[in-house]
Amino acid sequence: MAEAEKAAKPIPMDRLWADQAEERATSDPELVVDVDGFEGPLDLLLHLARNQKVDLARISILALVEQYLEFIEHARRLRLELAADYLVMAAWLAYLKSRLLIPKQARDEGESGEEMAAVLQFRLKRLEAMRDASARLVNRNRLGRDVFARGAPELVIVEKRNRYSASLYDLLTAYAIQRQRRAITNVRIAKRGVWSLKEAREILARLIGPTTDWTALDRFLAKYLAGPEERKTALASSFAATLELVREGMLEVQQTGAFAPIYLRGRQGQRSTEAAK
Amino acid sequence: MSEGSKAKVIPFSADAVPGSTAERVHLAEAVRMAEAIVFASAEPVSEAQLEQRLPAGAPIEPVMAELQQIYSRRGVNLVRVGPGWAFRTAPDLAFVMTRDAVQQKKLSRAALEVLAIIAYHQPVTRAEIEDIRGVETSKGTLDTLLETEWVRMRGRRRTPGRPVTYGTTDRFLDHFGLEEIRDLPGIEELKGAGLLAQRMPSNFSVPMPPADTDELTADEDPLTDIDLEELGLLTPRATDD
Amino acid sequence: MSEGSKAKVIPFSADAVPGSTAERVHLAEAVRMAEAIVFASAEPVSEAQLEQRLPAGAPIEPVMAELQQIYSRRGVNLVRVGPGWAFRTAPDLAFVMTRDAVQQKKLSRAALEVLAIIAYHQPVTRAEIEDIRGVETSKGTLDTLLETEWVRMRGRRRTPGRPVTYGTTDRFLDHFGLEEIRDLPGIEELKGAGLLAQRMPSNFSVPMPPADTDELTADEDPLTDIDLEELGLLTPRATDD
Repeated sequence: MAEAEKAAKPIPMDRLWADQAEERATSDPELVVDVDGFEGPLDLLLHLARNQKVDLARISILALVEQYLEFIEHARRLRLELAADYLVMAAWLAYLKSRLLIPKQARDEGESGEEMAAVLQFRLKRLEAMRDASARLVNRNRLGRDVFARGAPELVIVEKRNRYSASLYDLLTAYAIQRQRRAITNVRIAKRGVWSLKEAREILARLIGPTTDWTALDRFLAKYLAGPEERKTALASSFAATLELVREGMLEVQQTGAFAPIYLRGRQGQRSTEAAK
Repeated sequence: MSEGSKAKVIPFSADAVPGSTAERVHLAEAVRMAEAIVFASAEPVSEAQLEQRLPAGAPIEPVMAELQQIYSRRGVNLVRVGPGWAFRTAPDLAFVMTRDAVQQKKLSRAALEVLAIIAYHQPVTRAEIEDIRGVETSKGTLDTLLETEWVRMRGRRRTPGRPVTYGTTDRFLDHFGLEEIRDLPGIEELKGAGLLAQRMPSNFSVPMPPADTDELTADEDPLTDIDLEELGLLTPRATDD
Repeated sequence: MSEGSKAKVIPFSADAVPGSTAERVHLAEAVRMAEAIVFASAEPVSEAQLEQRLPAGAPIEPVMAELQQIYSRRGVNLVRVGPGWAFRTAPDLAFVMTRDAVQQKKLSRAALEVLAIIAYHQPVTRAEIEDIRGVETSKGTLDTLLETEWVRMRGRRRTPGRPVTYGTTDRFLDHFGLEEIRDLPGIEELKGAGLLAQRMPSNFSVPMPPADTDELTADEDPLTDIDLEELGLLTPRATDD
C-alpha cells in the first residue's frame, strides 16, 4: 500500500484539510488522494462536495456520487486497499445513483432517490456543521492560552473544629454515677469479703508472735470470722499462710488426724521443732 | 463559622438591596467578601460555596451582578462558568499574556470533531457520534477527551444495550469561556437548521441540549458503580467490602 | 443586575492622573495590562518584568500606583511582596478565607466524668482525678476537654513533681448555664434530683469548688511560659529573643 501511495503521489491529508481544499483546484488532471488522511467515506464525500465550490444545499448529489465512484475506481486501479467502509459507501452510492437516474416506479417501495439524496445531504451538512463548530470552538478565547486564571491562588484555610455538646444533666449524671459507684466499691473493700494470702499472713504473724502454747487455728481467727461466708476464705487463706510461715521456720503446726483442729504456736527453737515432729 | 469570626460578620437582611445607607454598606461589604473569595481561587467558585461563606442572608445574585459590573471593563473580568464564578484576564489582553500561555496538548482533528459533537449533541452515545462522523471513533480519541476533563460520561441511554452517554463538563465551559452550553457558538442556528438532530428531521422541533448539562434527560439513567466497573473506570470492589 | 446596584459601585477612578484624554486612555490601558499580568502570575511580578511586557514607554510607577489605588478599598489589594507586586486578599477579610468545618461531637462518658470531677474538685491534678475515678485517665480525654475550652490548665501544685492543676473556664459556666461555679448542685440537691442514692456512706462528700475559679489557691503556682513550653503548648522561643 505504501508503494501504491508513493506511486500516486498522495497529497497529505493535513494539507488538504488545512487548505480547505480551496486551492486544490478541480483543474488537477486526476484526483489523487491519500485515503489514509480521510476520516472515513463521509469525510471523503464532504471533501469532494467542497470541491464543487457550492453551498452544500445546492450541491449536485449526482455529480458527487460520480466523483466518489470515480475515486474508488481510481483507487482500485492503483490497487489501493480501501477500508470496507469506503466500499460499502460506494455500493450505496451506486444504488442511489441508479435511483436518481431511473424515474420512480409507481409500485416502488422504500425511499425515493431524492429522499436518499436528501438524507446524504443532511448527513454531509451535519458533519460540516460539526467541523465548523469544532473550528469555532478551538478559536475561542481559551483558558491558559488567551485568558488566564489567578496565577497565585490563595489557599482557603479549612479549620477543622469539633463542637462538643453536653448538658448539665449529662454532666451531673456522669458525676453522680461515678462517685456513687466508687463510694460503694470502697464500702465493699472495707468489708473485706475476701482474705488475701498476704492479709492472712500479716494477721497470723501478728497474732502468733508472742504465743508459745499450742492454739487451735480456729481460735486465733475467731474474732475475725464475722460470718459463715468469710469463714471459708479466711480459713483457706490463713491455712495457706500458715504453711508458708512454717516453711520459713516462723511457726510450728500440728494436727492429730484428718479434719481435726490444727494447732499452731510460735517456733520455740531447734529442739522443740524436733519434738513437734 | 468560628465564634470569633461571627463578630465580624454583619448580618444581612435578604431584602437589603434598595434601601438604607446601612443596608448599602452591608451590600458593599458582601461584595468585597465575594470578591476576595472568588479572586483567591483559580477554579470557579460555585454559588453554593459563596452562600456558605458570605454572611447569612446576603443576596448572592445582586452581589455577583454588582461585582461583575465593577470588573466589566477591567484587565480582569468576573465571568460565570456553569454554576460558578471565576476571575479571568480580559480576553482582549490575550496579546499581553502570551508569555503565560502554557503549552497545551494539541488535540487531533478527530478529537476536536468528537468534542464538538459531544458538546452540541449531548447527551450523545458513541454510536451516535459515529453516525454523525460516518466512521468509527477510536477508543483513544474518547480517552483523550475524558483525560482533558472536558468530557465526561453522563449516564446510560434507556435503549437496548444501555449505551453510555457523553456530555461536557464545567471545565469545558471554563476552558472555552462559555457561561453555559447554550452559549456554544452557532448553536441556535444549528438547531434552527435541524442539524443537531439525530435523523433528518421531518418536522423541525429539535430539542435543545439541556441548559443544565448535569441533569440527566428523561431517557438517561445515572451511571452506577457497577457501570463504572464495567467500563474499567473503577476497580472492582472486594467482595467483603 | 439590579437597578439600584450601580449606585453602590465603588468606582475605579481612571482620572487620578492628570493629563490629556489620550494620555489617560493609554495609562488606563497600561493599568489594565499590568492588572492582568499581576493577576495571572504565579509569582510576584517585578517592575522590570512589567517594563518588558507593558507597551514601550509605559510609566511603570504611576501605573502601579494607580492600580494600587484602585484596589486599595477592594476585597483584594495590590501589595508589594519583596521586589514585586502581587494581589492579596484584603487583610480585614482574612476571616472569609478560613472555613470552619464544624463537627458536632458528643462527649464520651469518661470525658463527662473527668469534666465533672474537674468542675467539683478544682483545682485538681491528673493523679487526683485518677484517685477519685479509680481508673487511669487517658491523655486523649484531657486533650478533648482542653479542646472544648471548658477546661484549662490553671497552674502547678506545690508538691513534689509540681503536677499541673486543672480547672474550669468561663466558657464552661457559659455552656452549662451556670452563673458561677458554686451553682453546681451539692450533695443534697444531687440526692433530691435522684442522681445520688439517699443513703450514701457517711464519709461521702461532694466538695464545694472555690468561689473564684480564676484565683490560684495557696498551694498553686502560676503556669509560666517555661511550663507551657514543657507541656507543648508554646513553641520554644528562639534563644536570641
